[in-house]
Amino acid sequence: MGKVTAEGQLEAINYEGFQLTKLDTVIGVARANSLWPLPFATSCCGIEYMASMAPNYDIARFGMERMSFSPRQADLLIIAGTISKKLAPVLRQAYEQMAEPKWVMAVGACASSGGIFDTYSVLQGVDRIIPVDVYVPGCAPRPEQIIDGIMNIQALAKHESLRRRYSAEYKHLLDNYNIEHDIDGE
Amino acid sequence: MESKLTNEQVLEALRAQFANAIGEEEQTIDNYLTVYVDPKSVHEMVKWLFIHDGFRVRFLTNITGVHYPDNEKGKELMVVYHLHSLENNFRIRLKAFLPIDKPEIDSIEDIYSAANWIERETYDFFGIVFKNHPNLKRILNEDSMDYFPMRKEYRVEDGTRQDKDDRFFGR
Amino acid sequence: MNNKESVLSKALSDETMDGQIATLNLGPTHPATHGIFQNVLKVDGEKVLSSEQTVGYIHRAFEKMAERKSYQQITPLTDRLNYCSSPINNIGWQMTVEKLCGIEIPKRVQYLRVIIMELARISDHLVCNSVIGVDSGALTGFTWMFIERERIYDMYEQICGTRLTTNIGRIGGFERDINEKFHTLLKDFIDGFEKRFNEFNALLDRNRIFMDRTIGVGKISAERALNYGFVGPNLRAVGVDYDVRVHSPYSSYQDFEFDIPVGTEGDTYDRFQVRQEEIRQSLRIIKQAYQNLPTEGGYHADAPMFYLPRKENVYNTIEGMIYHFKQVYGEMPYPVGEVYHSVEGGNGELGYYLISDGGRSPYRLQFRRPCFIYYQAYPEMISGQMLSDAVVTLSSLNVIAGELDA
Amino acid sequence: MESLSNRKKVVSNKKMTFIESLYIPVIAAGMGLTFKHMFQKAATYRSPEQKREFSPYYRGMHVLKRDEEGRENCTACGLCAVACPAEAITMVASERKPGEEHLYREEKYASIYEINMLRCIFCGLCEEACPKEAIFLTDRLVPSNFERQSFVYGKDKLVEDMNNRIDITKRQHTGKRGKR
Amino acid sequence: MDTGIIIEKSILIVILFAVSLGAAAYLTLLERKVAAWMQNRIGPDRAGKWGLLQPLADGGKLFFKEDFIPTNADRFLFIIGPGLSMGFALMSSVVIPWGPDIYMFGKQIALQVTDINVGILFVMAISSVAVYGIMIGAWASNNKYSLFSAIRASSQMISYELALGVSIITVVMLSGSLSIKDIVESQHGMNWNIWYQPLGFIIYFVCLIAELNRAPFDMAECESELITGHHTEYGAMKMGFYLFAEYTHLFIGSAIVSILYFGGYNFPGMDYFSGNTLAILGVVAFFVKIAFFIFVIMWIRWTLPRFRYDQLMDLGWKRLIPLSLVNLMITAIVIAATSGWFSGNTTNENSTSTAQIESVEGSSSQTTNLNK
Repeated sequence: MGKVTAEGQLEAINYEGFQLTKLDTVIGVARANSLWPLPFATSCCGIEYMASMAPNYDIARFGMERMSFSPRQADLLIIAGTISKKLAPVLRQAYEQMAEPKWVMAVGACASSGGIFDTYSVLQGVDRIIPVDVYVPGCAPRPEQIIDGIMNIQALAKHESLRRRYSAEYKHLLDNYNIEHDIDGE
Repeated sequence: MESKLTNEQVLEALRAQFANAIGEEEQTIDNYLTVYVDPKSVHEMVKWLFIHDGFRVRFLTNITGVHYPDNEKGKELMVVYHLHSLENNFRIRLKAFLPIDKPEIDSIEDIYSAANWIERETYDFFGIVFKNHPNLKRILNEDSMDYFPMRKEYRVEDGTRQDKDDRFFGR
Repeated sequence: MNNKESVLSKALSDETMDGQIATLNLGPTHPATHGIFQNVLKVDGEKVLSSEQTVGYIHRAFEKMAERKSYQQITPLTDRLNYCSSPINNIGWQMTVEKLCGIEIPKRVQYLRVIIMELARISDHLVCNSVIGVDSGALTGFTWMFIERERIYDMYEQICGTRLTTNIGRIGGFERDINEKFHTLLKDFIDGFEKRFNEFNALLDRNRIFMDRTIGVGKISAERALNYGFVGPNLRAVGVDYDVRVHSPYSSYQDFEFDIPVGTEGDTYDRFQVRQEEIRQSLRIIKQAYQNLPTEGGYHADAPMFYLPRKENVYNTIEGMIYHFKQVYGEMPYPVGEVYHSVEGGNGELGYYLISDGGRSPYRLQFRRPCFIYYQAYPEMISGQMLSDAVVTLSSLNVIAGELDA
Repeated sequence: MESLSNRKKVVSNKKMTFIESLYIPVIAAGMGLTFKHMFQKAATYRSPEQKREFSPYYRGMHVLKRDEEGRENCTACGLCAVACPAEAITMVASERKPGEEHLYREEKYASIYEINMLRCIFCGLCEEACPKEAIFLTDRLVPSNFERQSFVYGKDKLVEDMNNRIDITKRQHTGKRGKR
Repeated sequence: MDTGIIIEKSILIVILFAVSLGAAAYLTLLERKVAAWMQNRIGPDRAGKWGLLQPLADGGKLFFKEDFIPTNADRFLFIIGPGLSMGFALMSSVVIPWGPDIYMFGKQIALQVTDINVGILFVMAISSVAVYGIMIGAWASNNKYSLFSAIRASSQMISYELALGVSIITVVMLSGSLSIKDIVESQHGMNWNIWYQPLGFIIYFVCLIAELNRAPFDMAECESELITGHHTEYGAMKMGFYLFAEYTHLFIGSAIVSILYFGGYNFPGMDYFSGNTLAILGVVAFFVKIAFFIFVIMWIRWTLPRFRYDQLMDLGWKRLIPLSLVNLMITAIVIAATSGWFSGNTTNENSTSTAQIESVEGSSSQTTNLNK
């Protein structure tokens, strides 16, 4: 049901015009305020992510407290913590299972770059396997920094065209990462 | 809490039981009874300590390997066992040298269930083979790894780091 | 790529149903695992028949790295072992090195360390117990207790400057003295914590739903627990009162009055209750240590070889300068030898086995990681129980991925 | 097993009283508690609008200090890079040329000084290692960003701006040193 | 049938539809806010003032999210599952009397779409088929977690339906009618069933929470074990439908419990009003009661841990059903005694009078004692 309507809408507004930009903005704002996260919390940063959910920081204010442990429902993949080479395929699978539109936030040094763990078992940054939208530095980042990252993601979501997933750049990006996509519309 | 046993007491009993298998005692900074033993009798010794009524050494603290690449041949690898008698608050450390070509030692998994993963980890890191272990395969690293990373000749880095700039120090 | 696929198929497929028996993946990313490790459960209906564990998903090669880092640089590494109570790991490591080097620590520093370590223990147990609540469906207590953790974080911040991965203290003491703000925060905490903690306790403690969920769940006998190398609260829950703080006291723990809470059967309820009581005992220790905190003694040992000199000396005296450079480069005369030191970490006996060859970094450093050792008992604990039991048992074991995989 | 320590205290009581076994009284008490909490003040800091107070020793973004006359303190000795466990600091040392005395305090200075903020773990060891009072961690936070390359902070971002000096006097590690 | 009534009912249906959907949407916000307040947080507050636009943002986002059907799923059932859930959730609102009759355009308009004479049976039937939405969707998605959830949901439904039904029977016995309108009318003023049936109310309420799949009985979507249970594989608006259905159920369920035990739109002192004032006040009173029950259910959710699957069954079969049967027996005996069955005076039967109710009141305290 959702599919038909969404696609139909897209078809209907498939010309550049006033309507499109208006709808883009509205939906962008809606998405930005309802980013349901999939917390891929592996280690220390996961605890700081919990702290940012906890009362003192409360990312629920951004409409983000509904966690989606199922990738199908998530909009934002929050990678908090070390990603080892052993875990990399799992992370990639989780990313591929997420439905468009999706964003990725790498929280903390380990996820973003490997941090101090320049070792044989640690992936030197998750951007080796999946595209990352926002990096949050720190080890572990304070909740303030995580919130800062979230606001950056919101900014991305707000200004992203509805049709990002049909754009050539996006396909090119996914191709770079060897991620399969059937986004030409089956 | 004071220990109810002294190092000498236990060492004496061990020597009486395993005359040939017990090597020299080592004085360590932490003052734990540290003896070098014959790898073949480690299993027997651990078992004897376990069932001995006076000592009751029934807690396995740790097993670990150490790699000494510069040692004489046949003694490149070392396995260290830390055992603990909770009742007597007494700790004992057993050390056994193994040759790097054929590092084999009996598993003590049948005495301590805890040894299962610790031995797997030691195998994973050093390639020390624990005979009679029910499931001796890599635990922390990927199964496809083809070397034993904790041996001294391997680097910790895998060289995939790209953002390091050695302009100044040449680390 | 090939190996990746094999892992992938192992980790994520298994979508087979064989007659009555199904396999169910608990992990690697599952809301119940709180960290990354995998349990493949064989289930008959809701009943768990057996389980197969895979760990190592965040293996970071700590021990290999430690062979490359100088002694000071290892402190940040230990932070990331059990990240719920990093100060205990930090201080435990520093005490190991002090034991190696034979450094005498003033009473005041020891007491300060006790305060910090007990705060860390409280914060560790708070996470574990509130997470048992979350996994059994009661989220509210978790959020209340995170406010308390923030108070503890604030105190860490006053000493070391950060919240979670603290890198607190130095070999020989602390990097700076406690300040006024810390005193106020600690006093507030001591005064108010118990009341707020009791509220959390009242939510779960005698609630029949919670008791039904946890009593008799994930049981293990004392004998098996010892055989599996259980330590800490999980061992005490089976009724064995082994506590490193009492058996081989470090940092003046012999000066303080406290009880060792034990359970009876080693089920999830026992583990919960033991941790709850340990939080109270920790608070008791903090009160004693804070009341009797010596005024004399400074915040570090007099060990110019191993403790960085004050900046004035670095700037103005030549030996200060030399010591400073040598220490940063790690060229101090570290004794040759080996030492095993253990502290009572959040999850029990956290041991450091250090072999030094006199060089800049340890020749071999091994961490006895309690989680890693006792987590292997998990399949035995849950076989024959319900799926929901598997989840609460897992959270009551407090398996911290960083400590598990090192 | 007998007691190992004589400090044993059994804490777990699994026997339910009649009242407890009725579910409702304890549940009602718990609900009373949650209801009470509804009227307590929220503990939330509305970050980013509302700033939380940091400790004076907070280990955030680094600064390369200048002295009172605006000269850079750093002498490119490299101790910070050695002390860094993450190997995130890179620098290139240069000789001070005549006429640059107003820019650099010592004869040597770092012509390039980069910190990779994504690698940095903010452990503060560089600050401790610095013998020249040059690098400090501050209570500013490194902002998040979209590109990985943008996290390599060079001197343009690290060196303190004289018009907008950063106060580090509260950090105990600042000592006093002689005039030069 | 004249067209007037069709128009009248159609308008009513549209209003009801809008109200239910709106309520469901804003209940999601309320739930998040209630949780936040209890947890000393603020909750959503950045989408509009106090987060009032949050449901719209969620809806908009879900609507434009990529829709996805897993390759192994049964496509038809996968699509129909959420629809069924949603449809059934909305259906029971038609028999609920939302307020006293209102006078408009010179007509007396009932604030009820239809007054079926077996209305309460209709409600029960609908609420028990509602589980099919969950079951079908969960089965179709071909995911083991979902399947577990389906099994849990359906067996939970079966176990709690019985006690639920039996406790409704006692209410029906008190009012002497299966029509919901009659049940409400029989509780005029403060003459609410709760005074006569406290135990029945507790049983009913517990079962209702179980039927609604709410904590502490949220076995079907218990997050810590089954990720999100039946909608693990659902994304976009399909999952939105499930969420909507859940909250619509919550809304309707609270309406029914206030009808059965708290007098629906009756409120104390209603005799002083009449006509449209009465109607409006009645509607307000009804909605206040609904809001109260919604709040209580949320309050329970954010306080309690959840049951385990087998304990849930135990509670259903071994505690609640016997308890509700005992309650039924006692109520039956008391009604029979007061209406003179045992004295042979059966002619007095047709008066469901205050005298009878008073004596039931007398016995209700005894009833509770017996069952403790």
